[in-house]
Amino acid sequence: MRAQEFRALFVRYKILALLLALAVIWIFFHIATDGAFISSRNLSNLLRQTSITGMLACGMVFVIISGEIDLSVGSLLGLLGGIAAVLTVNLQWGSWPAVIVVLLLGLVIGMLNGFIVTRLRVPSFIVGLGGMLAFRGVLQGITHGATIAPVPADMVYLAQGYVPPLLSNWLAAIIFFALVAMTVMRRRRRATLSIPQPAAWSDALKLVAIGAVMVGFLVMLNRYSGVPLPVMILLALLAIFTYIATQTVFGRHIYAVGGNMEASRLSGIDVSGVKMVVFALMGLMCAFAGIINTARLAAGSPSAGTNGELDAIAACFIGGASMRGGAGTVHGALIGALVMASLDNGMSMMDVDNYWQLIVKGSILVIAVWVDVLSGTKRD
Amino acid sequence: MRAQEFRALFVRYKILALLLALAVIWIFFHIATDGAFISSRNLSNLLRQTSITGMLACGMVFVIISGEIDLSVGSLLGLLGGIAAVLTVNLQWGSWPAVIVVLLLGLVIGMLNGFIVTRLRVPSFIVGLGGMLAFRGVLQGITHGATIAPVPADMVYLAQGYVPPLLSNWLAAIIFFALVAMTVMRRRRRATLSIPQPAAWSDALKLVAIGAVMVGFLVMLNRYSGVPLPVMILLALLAIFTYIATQTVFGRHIYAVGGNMEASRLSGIDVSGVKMVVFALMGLMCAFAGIINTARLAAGSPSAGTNGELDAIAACFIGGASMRGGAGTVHGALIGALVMASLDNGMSMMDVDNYWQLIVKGSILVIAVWVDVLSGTKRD
Amino acid sequence: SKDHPVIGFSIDDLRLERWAHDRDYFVAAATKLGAKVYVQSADASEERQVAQLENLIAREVDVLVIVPFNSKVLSNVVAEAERNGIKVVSYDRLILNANVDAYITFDNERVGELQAQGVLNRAPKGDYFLLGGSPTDNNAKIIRQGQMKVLQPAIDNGSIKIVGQQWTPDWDASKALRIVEDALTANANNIQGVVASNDGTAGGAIQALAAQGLAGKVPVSGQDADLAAVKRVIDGTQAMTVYKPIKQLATQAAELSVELVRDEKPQYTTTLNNGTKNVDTVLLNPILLTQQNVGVVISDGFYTHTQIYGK
Amino acid sequence: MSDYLFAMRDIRKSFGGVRALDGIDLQVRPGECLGLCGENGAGKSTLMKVLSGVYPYGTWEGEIHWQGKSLQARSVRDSEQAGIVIIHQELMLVPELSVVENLFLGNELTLPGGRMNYEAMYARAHALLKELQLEDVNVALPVKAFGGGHQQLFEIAKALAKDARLLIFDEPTSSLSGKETDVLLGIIERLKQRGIACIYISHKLDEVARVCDTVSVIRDGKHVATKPMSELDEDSIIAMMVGRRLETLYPKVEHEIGGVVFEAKHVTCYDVSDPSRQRVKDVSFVLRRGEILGIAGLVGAGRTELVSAIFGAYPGRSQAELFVDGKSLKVRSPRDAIRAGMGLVSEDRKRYGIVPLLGVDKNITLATLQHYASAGHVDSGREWSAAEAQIASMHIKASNASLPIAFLSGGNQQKALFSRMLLTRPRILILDEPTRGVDVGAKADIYRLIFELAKEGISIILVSSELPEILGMSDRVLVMGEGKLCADLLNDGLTQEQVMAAAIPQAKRA
Ligand SMILES: Nc1ncnc2c1ncn2[C@@H]1O[C@H](COP(=O)(O)OP(=O)(O)OP(=O)(O)O)[C@@H](O)[C@H]1O
Ligand SMILES: Nc1ncnc2c1ncn2[C@@H]1O[C@H](COP(=O)(O)OP(=O)(O)OP(=O)(O)O)[C@@H](O)[C@H]1O
Ligand SMILES: O[C@@H]1[C@@H](O)[C@H](O)OC[C@H]1O
Ligand SMILES: [Mg+2]
Ligand SMILES: [Mg+2]
Repeated sequence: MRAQEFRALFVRYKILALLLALAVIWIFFHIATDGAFISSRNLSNLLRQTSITGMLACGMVFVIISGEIDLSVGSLLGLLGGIAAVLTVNLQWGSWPAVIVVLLLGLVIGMLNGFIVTRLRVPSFIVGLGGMLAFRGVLQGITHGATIAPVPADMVYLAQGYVPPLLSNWLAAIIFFALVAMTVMRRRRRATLSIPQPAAWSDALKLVAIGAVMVGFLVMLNRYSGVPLPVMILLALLAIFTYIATQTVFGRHIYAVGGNMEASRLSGIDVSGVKMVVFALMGLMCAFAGIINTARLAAGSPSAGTNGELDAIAACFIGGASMRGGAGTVHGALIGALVMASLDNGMSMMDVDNYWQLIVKGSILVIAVWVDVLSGTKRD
Repeated sequence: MRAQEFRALFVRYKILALLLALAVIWIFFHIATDGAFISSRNLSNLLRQTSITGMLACGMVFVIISGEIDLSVGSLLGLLGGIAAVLTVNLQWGSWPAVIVVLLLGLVIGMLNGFIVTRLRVPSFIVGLGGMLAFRGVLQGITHGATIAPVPADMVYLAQGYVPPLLSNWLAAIIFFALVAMTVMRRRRRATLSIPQPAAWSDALKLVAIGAVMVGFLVMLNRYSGVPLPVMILLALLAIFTYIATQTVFGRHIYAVGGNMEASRLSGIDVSGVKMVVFALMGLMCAFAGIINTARLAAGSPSAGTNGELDAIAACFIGGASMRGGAGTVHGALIGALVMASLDNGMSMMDVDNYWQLIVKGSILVIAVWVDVLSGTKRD
Repeated sequence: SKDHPVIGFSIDDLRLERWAHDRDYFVAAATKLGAKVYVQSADASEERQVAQLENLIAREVDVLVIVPFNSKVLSNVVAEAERNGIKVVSYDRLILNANVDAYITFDNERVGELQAQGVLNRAPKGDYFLLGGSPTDNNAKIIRQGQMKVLQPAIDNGSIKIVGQQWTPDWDASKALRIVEDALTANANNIQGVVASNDGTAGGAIQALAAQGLAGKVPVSGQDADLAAVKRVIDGTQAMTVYKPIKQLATQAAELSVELVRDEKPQYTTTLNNGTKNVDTVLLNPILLTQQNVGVVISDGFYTHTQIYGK
Repeated sequence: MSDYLFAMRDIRKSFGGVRALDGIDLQVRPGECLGLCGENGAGKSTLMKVLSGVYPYGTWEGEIHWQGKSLQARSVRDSEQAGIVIIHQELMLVPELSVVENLFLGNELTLPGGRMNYEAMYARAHALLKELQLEDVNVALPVKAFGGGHQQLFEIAKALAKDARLLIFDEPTSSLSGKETDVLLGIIERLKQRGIACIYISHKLDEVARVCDTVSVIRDGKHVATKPMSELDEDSIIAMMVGRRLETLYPKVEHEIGGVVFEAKHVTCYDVSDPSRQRVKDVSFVLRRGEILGIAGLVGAGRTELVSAIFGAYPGRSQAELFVDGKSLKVRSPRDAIRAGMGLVSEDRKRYGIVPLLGVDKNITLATLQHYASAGHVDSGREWSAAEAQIASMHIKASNASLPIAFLSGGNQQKALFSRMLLTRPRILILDEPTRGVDVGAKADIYRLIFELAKEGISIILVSSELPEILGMSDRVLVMGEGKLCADLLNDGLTQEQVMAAAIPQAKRA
């Protein structure tokens, strides 16, 4: 009976199994590195290393839920980051105008991808592959194959800066109380509409858990230098994308389109429109990631972002998105990104031979997802 | 009326549009290289350059038709090629024993992949990604990061050798008459059973076309040095895989499984078994490709095959395979591989800058598929 | 600690043969000096390299020895190392725009000169193809400069002509093979010399020539004295390679690193400007390796006789 | 006891805590045809999936005796080997494969070396289809080129191709018209004579009454009764199913018919894979306010194509001139149609209806989500209330409203899709086989609803293969045959014979 309840818990909160796998990975690395892994400093590193893949994963999970794929994101990230470098270094633009132009450009290029997929009906795999080549080519063309450096300090700050501890503490407090207030209000509304809802203790437990994670997160990071700025941006994106996915009409339409495109069309959903916006958002996320990447390297490099698409896609699948579309979550994708980054970080901290790193990373990836699949226990 | 018949032709023979796109690409390069592109010598080169991706594509198209994907093939090619080099160079094995062991190993590793996908139910994308890392790691481990050379001459011959013109002429003649005989026999059998069949002239036309292509092919290649051995192997694989796909129960089950897995299972098809064999064949093709690759470089290199999976997958999609499984052809995939190789070859013949090559290749890829989509006339 | 320094050795890409030698010699030498070495390989990705360097800093190493994949993208992480009191040594490839403490390398311009000269000696007249290295590698550019220094006069007096030049992404041998195949076709085999920038790419080029029965007839250059290349030089299919006594480089680099940690004054030969400062530099001399003097790699203990000749 | 072909004892099965089967006994003799009746969600399909190995041994409790021996099928193959063959309620065909390949899927006739013996299969396929009176089907075409009715017949042929001792039909006639149904029932009679046992599940109780020797009724996963057909009639079966008597199925409500609101002129559809063939040939008709317009025809008559072209959902090339309130209307996509006040419930609920992974509630609100949203933000309370109201009023049986709709029984899915379109409050509602797989009780509910809508002035196009439904509901009947409009008849005292006579093409009648 207990075992069954346990299992039911996993089936209900699919993310639990993944979190468990993550925990095991962390503990393993922690022991293997004599306690260096779960240190303030390394967690700060780890999260910073997650942030770029994380941003891509935010966009990618929508693309995958809608039943498509985008292989061009690594190159597009490189291209947009390169443009940011060219604008600030070669053309001496200020950082802010450059950032804004690059974000807009990301949006436009994403729309172009979407246009080719939806209106010209070229399969997204091919569009992505073409983009992967073409964007890389444009990048090499505008940089003449050279790395463009150094980018201005205020841009570098976007990747290397920290949020002052006081500010992030306040922010966290506000968010937490907002969450509490929202939960209470939701419960009230549901009660008046007599909509069935989870037991009060379960909601309370959830809030306590969230609170604990937030406190732990802040204590850990503030003990080092504070929350890294790109991590903060990623968290904001997580909030926004989760909101879109779960609370908006557009978000629901993404799931519907990926779950059954024909049925969605017959229900009057503008299928092409939805996909177009999804690709546009993906382009925007490439712009974010590209800017942060350039800031992190303090340079625009012609090979920046290579293979970035693989990490992003893997993150989504690890996080439970379905290859056939229609299923997936933003937080799942981000935890997936964290798993990937943890493997890289932990293995490199352990100082094993490179070839062992590859073998172990490959195997753990498969095993982690396997654990996740097992817990789903789709056995009937 | 004429236009409509034309269109119907395209819809019926989907491959025509692709062939048309290929022809345009060839003519373009032919002009751009002042007639060097469509020369005996360059066609021989081009086909040789196609052969490795082509072998992978043969295996990959089955994987994709069955509704899965395999990202590990580039690394697996590298690993198996590396093992062939280690066996012959470091351990002084003869070429034949080495080849046989490597082929078997390919089969076994493919089955392992299949096992993880079907029995442990880990999504194939993740299994492929894990394998991509792990196989590369093993390769680096066994080569200690060094290039293993020189491999024995009889192995190099596998990639660099030519089939004597006389032999290939005879082979072609035999095959052609076999085709004619088969067509006639099929028509007879169908006639007695009064099964509807295409008009006699259309079958005859088809045979004439095939014959013309064969003659052209042989004249062209024999004028240079003969049919390159890897190209001959690829053609044999094309025949075998096409036969499997179209004539055998197993082949039809691949389509069924990819087209509607649930229906297949409920029809009593051993879905896992089918996928297992498909992955095993993929492993075998990696072994073929790996051996040829090692033979071609006369060395086993730790970075061999990097990104090979992308080319193979792209070839399948260009050749009309569907991202959702259930559709695709072997010859389509090979023509897809030829398109990719033509782009690479033509542009490097033109000696244009690398970045232009990337841009043009990316764009043409998308345009070629777009032309193909257009001709499909799904104009809702 | 100063007695037992911890060294972080960050390598661009262990899939390239020479770096395995560098690693082995370096670790051996450093261990002898009482140091501990953490080795990382970035597999030709700048993002990975930055992350790995951050991790090494988190592991509190005393000195970082870096073979950059991309010379220009490490300024942030080098600055972070500096903030943490960690010394930074640039190994083989110079890190640009960053406050590095020392640089040790073979003279790369010289490498290029040797390559061009090696080919020119065998084919003083004719059409040349330049097979460059990875476009993201600063060395590849310097090597090309060295090559051109030798080739330019010959071009100017009309004895040779450049009929094509390409860079080879990631120094990848199979890409090199295709590039040269197509170049041969485009020029109807009318190529008298291939100036390749390292042994991996040379291997690809020679396979393309072999298919045309031209291996050994058209001189090809290289560098690194990879085992396969040494065998080819003996066979005569590769005109020359540049032997860079890696043991010397690695051993001196290890000593240099330990000295930096112990605040001793290392012996530098020169300084090179990297855009931020004049970096104290140790320049070592590369050796031209041809059929005549291949014995050097054995007498140096770089390879054993069995490795090269079998038996 | 031992003269039973099989006996199921005390079968129980639950899905994540929800009991679908709660101790069911069932047995059949060779040559017997057992009717299995029950409301939507009663557990009929689940029980049959247990019997046929879809749910392998061990995922349910109880036992099955097959010819006296215990049967522990771990897969469909095991049970097929024993001689159990099932036609599933949902179509289980592979759309890309040809008809002949589908007919022999998993059961191919082979030559040595695992080769497909196409010739033998063609010949056998023709024989099978002939038995179903489908002579003119090109079996080399992919299945996706055919409409729902044909596909259902292919499913039947596929089952007949197997060597069965027990054939299970789960709603085999839900998209067949009377003529095809007659053919099928005839076949079942012949099977019985050969000693083959059948289980027949249908909500069309007249069919049950015609072929079944015995009837078992289940309700909420429990066995209610098993009686010989001779002691039963349709009304008494209904009473056992729903626990009460049903007054009248077609509770005709007087409604006023106004002026023309919609007009379609020259609708022509071309085949998707063969653009030179017309599937709908120049059809024109009008629809009046508050009118229920029935469209009748044989399977493959082109009714589905006609209505999907009007709705902008036809996958191939099509032409049509449409007018709403006399104004010309361009419909390029279903979105345009919905904007213009149309709604369509498709006949193919799997392909064009459900979004399988979304919850029942979210499926119901899919077409109207923006009604519960302001500035793009969904008010989940309002959405939930709307969905819940539909679930209650349509009696949709789901263990909870957010259960993925794929887990609902077929009939309940159909009701949910009906709800989805009702919520759009259309002026013109197109219903393509709206009561496919819906139980009699719910059918009556739906009919009542249709009349109410008509009374409110909503115009309804009702495509149905059930002539009684057409005649019981419609004010006017269009009859289609081979893509052409054959007749436009006013329904006052129209008879089945009159409609059939119009439906059979001239050439064939002669
Ligand atoms: N996989 C599943 N997960 C959860 N519940 C399920 C699943 N399959 C069936 N059910 C539930 O089991 C019950 C019985 O369903 P079943 O399909 O057997 O009904 P049925 O009698 O065939 O109904 P219908 O006449 O509508 O076809 C339903 O309430 C359904 O929701
Ligand atoms: N032998 C055949 N080969 C190919 N297509 C056929 C053949 N016979 C009929 N068809 C076409 O198949 C289509 C079937 O469509 P569909 O079955 O959806 O029509 P329908 O009138 O809606 O009937 P239902 O929906 O009840 O099956 C028809 O348009 C018909 O022209
Ligand atoms: O030795 C060479 C090194 O100097 C260069 O940077 O990378 C390629 C190597 O072959
Ligand atoms: Mg059912
Ligand atoms: Mg229909």
